[in-house]
Amino acid sequence: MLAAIDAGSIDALFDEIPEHLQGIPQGLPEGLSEMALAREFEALAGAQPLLRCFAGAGAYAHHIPATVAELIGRGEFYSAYTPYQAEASQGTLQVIFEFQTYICRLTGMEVANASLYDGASALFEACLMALRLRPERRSILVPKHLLPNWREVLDSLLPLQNIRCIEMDVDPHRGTMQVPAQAPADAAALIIPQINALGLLEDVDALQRWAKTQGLLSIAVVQPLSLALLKEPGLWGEGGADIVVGEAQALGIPLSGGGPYCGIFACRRGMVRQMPGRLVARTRDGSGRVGYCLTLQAREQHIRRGQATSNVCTNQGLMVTAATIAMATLGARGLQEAAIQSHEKASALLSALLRFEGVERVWDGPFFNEFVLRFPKPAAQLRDALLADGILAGVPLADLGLGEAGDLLIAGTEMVTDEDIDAYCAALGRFLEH
Amino acid sequence: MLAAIDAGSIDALFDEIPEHLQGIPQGLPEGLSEMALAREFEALAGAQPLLRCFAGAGAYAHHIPATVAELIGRGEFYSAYTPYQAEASQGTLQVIFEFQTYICRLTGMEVANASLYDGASALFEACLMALRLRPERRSILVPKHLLPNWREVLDSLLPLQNIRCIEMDVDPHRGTMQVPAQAPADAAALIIPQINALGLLEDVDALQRWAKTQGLLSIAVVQPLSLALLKEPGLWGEGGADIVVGEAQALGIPLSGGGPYCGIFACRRGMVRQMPGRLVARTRDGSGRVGYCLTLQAREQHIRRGQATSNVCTNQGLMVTAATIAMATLGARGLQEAAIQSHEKASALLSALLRFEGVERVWDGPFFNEFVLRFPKPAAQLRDALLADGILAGVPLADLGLGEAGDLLIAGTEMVTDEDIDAYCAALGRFLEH
Amino acid sequence: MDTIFHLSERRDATPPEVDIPAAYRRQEPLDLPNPSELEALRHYTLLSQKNFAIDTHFYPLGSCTMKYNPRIAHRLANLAGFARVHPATPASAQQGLLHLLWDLQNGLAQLTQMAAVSLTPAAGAQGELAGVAMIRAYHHARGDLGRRRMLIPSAAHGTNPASARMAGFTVTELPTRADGDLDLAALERELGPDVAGIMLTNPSTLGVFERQIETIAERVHQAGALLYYDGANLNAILGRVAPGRMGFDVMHLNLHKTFATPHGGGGPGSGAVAAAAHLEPYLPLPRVQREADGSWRWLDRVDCPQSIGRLSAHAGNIGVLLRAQAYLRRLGGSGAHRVSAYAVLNANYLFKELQRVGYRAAFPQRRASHEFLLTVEDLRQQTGVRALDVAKRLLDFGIYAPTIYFPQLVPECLLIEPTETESKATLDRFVAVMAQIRQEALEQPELLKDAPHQLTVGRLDEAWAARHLELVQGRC
Amino acid sequence: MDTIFHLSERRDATPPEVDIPAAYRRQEPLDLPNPSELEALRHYTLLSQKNFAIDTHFYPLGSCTMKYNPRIAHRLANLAGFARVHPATPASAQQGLLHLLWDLQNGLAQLTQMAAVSLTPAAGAQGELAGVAMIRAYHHARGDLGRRRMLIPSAAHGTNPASARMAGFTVTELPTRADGDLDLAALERELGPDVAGIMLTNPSTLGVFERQIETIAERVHQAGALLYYDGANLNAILGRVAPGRMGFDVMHLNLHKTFATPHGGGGPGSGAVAAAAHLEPYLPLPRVQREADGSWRWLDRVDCPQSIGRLSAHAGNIGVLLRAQAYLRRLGGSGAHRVSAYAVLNANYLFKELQRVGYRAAFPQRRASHEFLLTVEDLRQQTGVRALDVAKRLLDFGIYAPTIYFPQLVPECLLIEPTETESKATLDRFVAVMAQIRQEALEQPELLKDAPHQLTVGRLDEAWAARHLELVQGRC
Repeated sequence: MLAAIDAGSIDALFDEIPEHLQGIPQGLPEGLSEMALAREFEALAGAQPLLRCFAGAGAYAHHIPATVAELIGRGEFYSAYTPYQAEASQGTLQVIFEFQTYICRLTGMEVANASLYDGASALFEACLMALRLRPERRSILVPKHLLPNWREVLDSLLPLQNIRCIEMDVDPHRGTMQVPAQAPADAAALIIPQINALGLLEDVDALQRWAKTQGLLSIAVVQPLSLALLKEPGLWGEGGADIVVGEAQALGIPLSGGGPYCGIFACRRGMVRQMPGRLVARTRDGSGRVGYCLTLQAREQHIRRGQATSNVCTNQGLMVTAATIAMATLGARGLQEAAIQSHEKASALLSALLRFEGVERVWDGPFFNEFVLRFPKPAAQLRDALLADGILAGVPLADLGLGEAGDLLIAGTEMVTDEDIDAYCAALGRFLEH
Repeated sequence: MLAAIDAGSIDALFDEIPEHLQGIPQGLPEGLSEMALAREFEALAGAQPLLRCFAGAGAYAHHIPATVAELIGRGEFYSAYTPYQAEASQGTLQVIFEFQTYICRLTGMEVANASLYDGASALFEACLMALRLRPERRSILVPKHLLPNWREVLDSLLPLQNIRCIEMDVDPHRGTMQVPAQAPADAAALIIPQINALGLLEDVDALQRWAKTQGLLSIAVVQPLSLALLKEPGLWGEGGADIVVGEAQALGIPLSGGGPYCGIFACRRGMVRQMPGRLVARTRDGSGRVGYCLTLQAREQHIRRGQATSNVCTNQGLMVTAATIAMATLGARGLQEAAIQSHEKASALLSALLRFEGVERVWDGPFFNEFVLRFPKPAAQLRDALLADGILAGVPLADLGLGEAGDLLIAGTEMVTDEDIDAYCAALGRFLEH
Repeated sequence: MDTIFHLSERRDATPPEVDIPAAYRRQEPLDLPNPSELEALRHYTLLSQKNFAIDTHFYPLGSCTMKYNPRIAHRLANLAGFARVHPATPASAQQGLLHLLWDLQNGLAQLTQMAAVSLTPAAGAQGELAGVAMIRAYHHARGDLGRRRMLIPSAAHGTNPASARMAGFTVTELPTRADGDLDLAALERELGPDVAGIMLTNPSTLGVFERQIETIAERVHQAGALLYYDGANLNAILGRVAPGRMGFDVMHLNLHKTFATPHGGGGPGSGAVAAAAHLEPYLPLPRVQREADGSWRWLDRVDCPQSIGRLSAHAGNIGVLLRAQAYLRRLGGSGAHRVSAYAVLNANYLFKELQRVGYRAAFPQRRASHEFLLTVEDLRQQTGVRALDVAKRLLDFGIYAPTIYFPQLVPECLLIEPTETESKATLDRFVAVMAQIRQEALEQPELLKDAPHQLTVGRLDEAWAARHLELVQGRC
Repeated sequence: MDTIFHLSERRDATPPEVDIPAAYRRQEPLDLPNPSELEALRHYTLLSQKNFAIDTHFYPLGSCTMKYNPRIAHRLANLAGFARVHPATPASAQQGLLHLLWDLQNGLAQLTQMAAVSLTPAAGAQGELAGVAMIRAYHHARGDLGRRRMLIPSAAHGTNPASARMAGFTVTELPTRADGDLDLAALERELGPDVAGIMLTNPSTLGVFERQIETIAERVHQAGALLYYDGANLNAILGRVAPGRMGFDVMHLNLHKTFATPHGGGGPGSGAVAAAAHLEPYLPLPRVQREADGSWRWLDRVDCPQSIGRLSAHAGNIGVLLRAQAYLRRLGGSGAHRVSAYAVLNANYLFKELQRVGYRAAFPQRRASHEFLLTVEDLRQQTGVRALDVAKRLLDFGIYAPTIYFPQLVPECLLIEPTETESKATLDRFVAVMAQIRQEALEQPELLKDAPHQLTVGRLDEAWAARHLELVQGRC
């Protein structure tokens, strides 16, 4: 090959680069064989305990059908490029089209995109979109009990474009959102999380109605699995939410330390040209055969550059595939069953834990699969102690910058067994006795 | 559907079966959800320690390239039927054709089949084939130091057809086969294991020559990975072995408690019509396009019924695929490297263990990756004690019905690290001190 | 497509440096390709796409029970805690594995109503061989050495006579009556003190239930012989009719059919053998036993001195057995009952629908079991189109071919088995395609005789293959 | 092919029985299909086969670095010990994971010669946004509030200006000289106290190394501005030239390009950001730190008060990061050096060979980097065949299309990047196919204008799609 190029060596191919800039990196260890690499990773993975998981706060230990990993590991999905060349990407494109449909049917919305990085960044994009739709406004109304890590994303990125978050209070007795009589003048949208960071269900109909009367857009934040049971945002209040975002991790995506996850993004059809992210449409070829392609690419950065609706380029393609396959495998019945079981296991856990003296529920409104308990000892201490029993007991609210020291946010899913609940109770009993 | 059949119920479809024979099985537990099933299996798998493996005796802990599991798990290989319909099975057929070629090149033989159940059952089939080739003979010469579980297979199945095994002695000082001046009159073949059950290399050239002069067929028993280094049976002595069998587990197949493994079977081209098992040939379609199909099916039971060369039907298709992919991924260089490393790691382990007082080698001939050490305490006791240290120390020869109580058959592969050897030595030191 | 030997760099491995004496070593470097990992991966990925498979295509393949292989079973069998167990691991360090195998032995015994099970046979044919060897051992143990003959219906699977012969028996074929049941009179004529047993499958290979089974069992037993049950068709009666209740003494199960373990392009299979109490001592080794203290261990020769012995080096296809146990555990008893219910429903539906679109049934007056036989002898006479042509044409529609020319006693036959895991939509599409093919056969028979047309290769010349015997890739 | 909504039974889920008040609940049953597991599996298996992918096809796709994604990385990232870690797990119970992420941070810092790395950006564009936000934070922290302008070459990736705008900057485009290097005079004209920085990639998107990089860095720094390095083209210099040594202050790396994590049909990506010491305080959160006692923990706001903050709910695409670390650990330092060596060798070989068969180089006097630009403007003028047509025709030969019409300043351009993981045989076949396509363009241009012809669909009408906007499957 070097002969064909007329080059004496590979190094000669770098002759346009100043020599003093070139070198072999120091300080990196030598490469490993595949075998040695596997041993290293397996040892590190094995050193971490597999915990009974009662933590939630936006990421949940749901069952993932075995078909999901098998299918997304197929090279044709795994190693395919972004489907810009539609004819060579019909598999991925149809999967995305089906994902868009699943998300629309779950949320009751008219259009959904091909996903964004995660739920929090989808919310950030929703805020920007709201401001594109209400260009004269400069702020977003954010409930105090939005998940704090989601709020941090807004706080990092919205100020770069001079957008303010205005915090909506929480009713201290009910744990749900309180809105003022009149919305601030420059507000573009109200964020309505169903479920909120305390695990409680909000009165979304009333909140949507209030937003509507105030001339605000409603941005729903949802957990899509819960929508197998809960009212779809497209039907909230009068006319539904305008934009819906959420984290799709609960739909077939492993916890994996926090990512990759998958942000969903849906809205009304009339707003579609203001959407961020990729969109797939059905189309035809010259002979009338049905196919799929990316569409409205003129919104995107690779065409519109600085005028794009977002800088976003990559979506979470393989996670979209995972979620689509999980939803298809579970079906309507399986999704509903997972949602019901999550609620019921969480309820059973709640009852079991409330039997301990000094343990009480802080807010007692309806919930889906997550609730806050107040313990007579610091929740962080409890959480750390129960690790030794192989239990991740929950997320201390104080870690989230919410609640009191004794408050622990606890989640149940369909994965929780009676044995898990017994183990939790036994470990808790030992902890509380000391 | 029942309406289309004109049946009132599914039970009605069973109306030709006497009712008293029908029922729902009792005594079986209720079915589990996929989630509960996974939990049960994972708990049972997790309850078993992952051991540092120094056991061999026909099954070896080699590294398996990551491509193997990914590819054999693909539905198109995993869930395909036996390739009787050639046009719809070109993937599997070409893989088998390539496997046949790999086995021929490794063994130096002219034809190889699409595999048999495992090495031991391949040896049984080789004995039957030898008797088909020498129909006037009734016995097979079997070395005393053939792996005893392989020998048991011959003892179970050969007598059903009135075939005897005549045992060839072992030189007690060298640990290798001794042959008499004259072979028994009714013997059809000599089995030559390279490597023998003591891990020692046999003088295969001399043995093949002796068999040839005695009018016997030579049946070579080999471990195919070792043939990356060792002389190919097709070149043994004068004219090579006649039939070659072996266990292909070392080529990309997990230990998996003992199966599924993969028996290889190769022979001279002139004997091909006496072969058992499936064979793939290259052929053409009507337009001259190259394709592959099963061939010489008239040897097989589904055509020839009682006159078939064997009752065998199923091969080890997916394991053939695994072995082929493993050989392709490793390549000549990788196979050779794995063989060399296996020898070297075994040698390093041998040196390390010989440093212990009272530990000695029983036979000191050349070996590939396995050797026998004599310990001052019972080997079974040693083996059991080291389990607590996470070490499977080897296979006690007495378990195999060979050697003395203190003799342990120990194997090394490329997977053994210095740390593994240190761990073995440390545990052994503690054991020997007590 | 090129072979792996064509497409990759073939720089030979350098001659090895190793301290094994030269006399034992390979003299020439290993002549195998050295592709990059990507080249190898791409090659086999593309090859895989040339296969039909259950995961991609419907297989109406009679007697093969090509049902869905649940993916969870694959994942669980590959857990490191199972996949990395060396067969020489002491029982104390493989209790999880032994526990599951013991559960499977018990589950199969319950379903078959047999006393005990050995999981070791690596495939159906090895299970058959074990079973008939047990029959032989049983008679021998009683000093009844003259029983050298095995009775087998002429329509039986080819493995039956082949296995009987490998176990040292001679084979007598029994005829079938026009209604598909066994010719009882012929059976009675053959029964005698030289008969060791009879090998039957029920439903038979004709796709109908043998209605006289209890009578047959009675006569055979009266004659001092035993009944072997070929489990190939167990899917028809799983969880509903137990072979042990029908009077069988010993049987095998094809776990890669009835218990949904994958066919893998030809294997590995698994042919567990189950026996009534009087044959239990002869079951092949090893088996799993639960000890009084709740632990599990392998039974071996010392425990079972009368066993026919070991059939392969280790304990059979463990990885396959784990998948079968996963499947059975997922089903439970009522799930197993549903398997045969829906298998038979699907078969009877297809049986009716295919007759409706013009196909002839071999046994029109009988219920289909989990499968049924059609004959296209009428088409052959009218148009020259044969069963093979219909089969090859189906491939063009993305449907695998039914079993053809088996059993041989029905001319131009198609043996069709949909299994319980296919949906009505798939069955209806199959009927529509079969109707279209029938139309094509009548109107343009050449289209079928050249089929398939839509695959990567056209109809392959098997005679050419046998004549030229290109069995390996030469140097390239 | 039908959608999942067509092919499966749609019996609705029964209305739920659950003790959540009705006001919060869905009123209508969930209108989603209920396929069997086999139906779903078969549907998505068949869909997958309609994709091109690295595992099946060559991708000469400029600026996208479609290299082989080692399978071992996939297996290791899916180990239960990683895949089941909840993000709220205390550091003490996820030391293995943190250890690997810390190793990756360090490895990337070494390779880029930057002081510190944050792994949290979920993709390249988010990495860019983080980087320019850090530049903004840096200036603000110094009270230098007037720097509102970002300079970007006109040929830059579209994400550059988009990210700059999302970080609140206005964008000024800089022209490129005819030889492919930046117009230095234009740069000097634009530099001033309102300029926050410049975003460059080197080699540039024109496939050539920016030879004036050290001068540019000097001028930009003199003007008080900072240099951002877009890591999209890092594969050209990996392990050979460190961006930190060229004078860049902050950069992102596309781990799904350079570090061989899969593209997954569009993501997930990973866009780690690396910074020189003066920008380290602003890196996004969280990051991993090793404590004095050898343990690892997450750094958060308390530790890094000047950080630009959090970009997503958790710590980024951990599963992708594990794959990148597996890749880097497998390579080591000398392996990383080999990556760019062979990437550039393959590109220069193709560059020469494609010119030999008649294609025109956009910058014929320059070395190719890991990619190069061709133009078929000559073909368009002669025959009307456009770059798009050449790209679509390539698909017929089982080769993915190169990047086309980017950068926009070269008419009818093809940006070609073979990567280091393709063999010479594959490159030679690509050259042969390209030669044939050129011939076809001259002789039968219509063949190209209608291409592709061999795929499951012909050329799709994107205008129709945008006009009709069928974005979801209606009730069926």
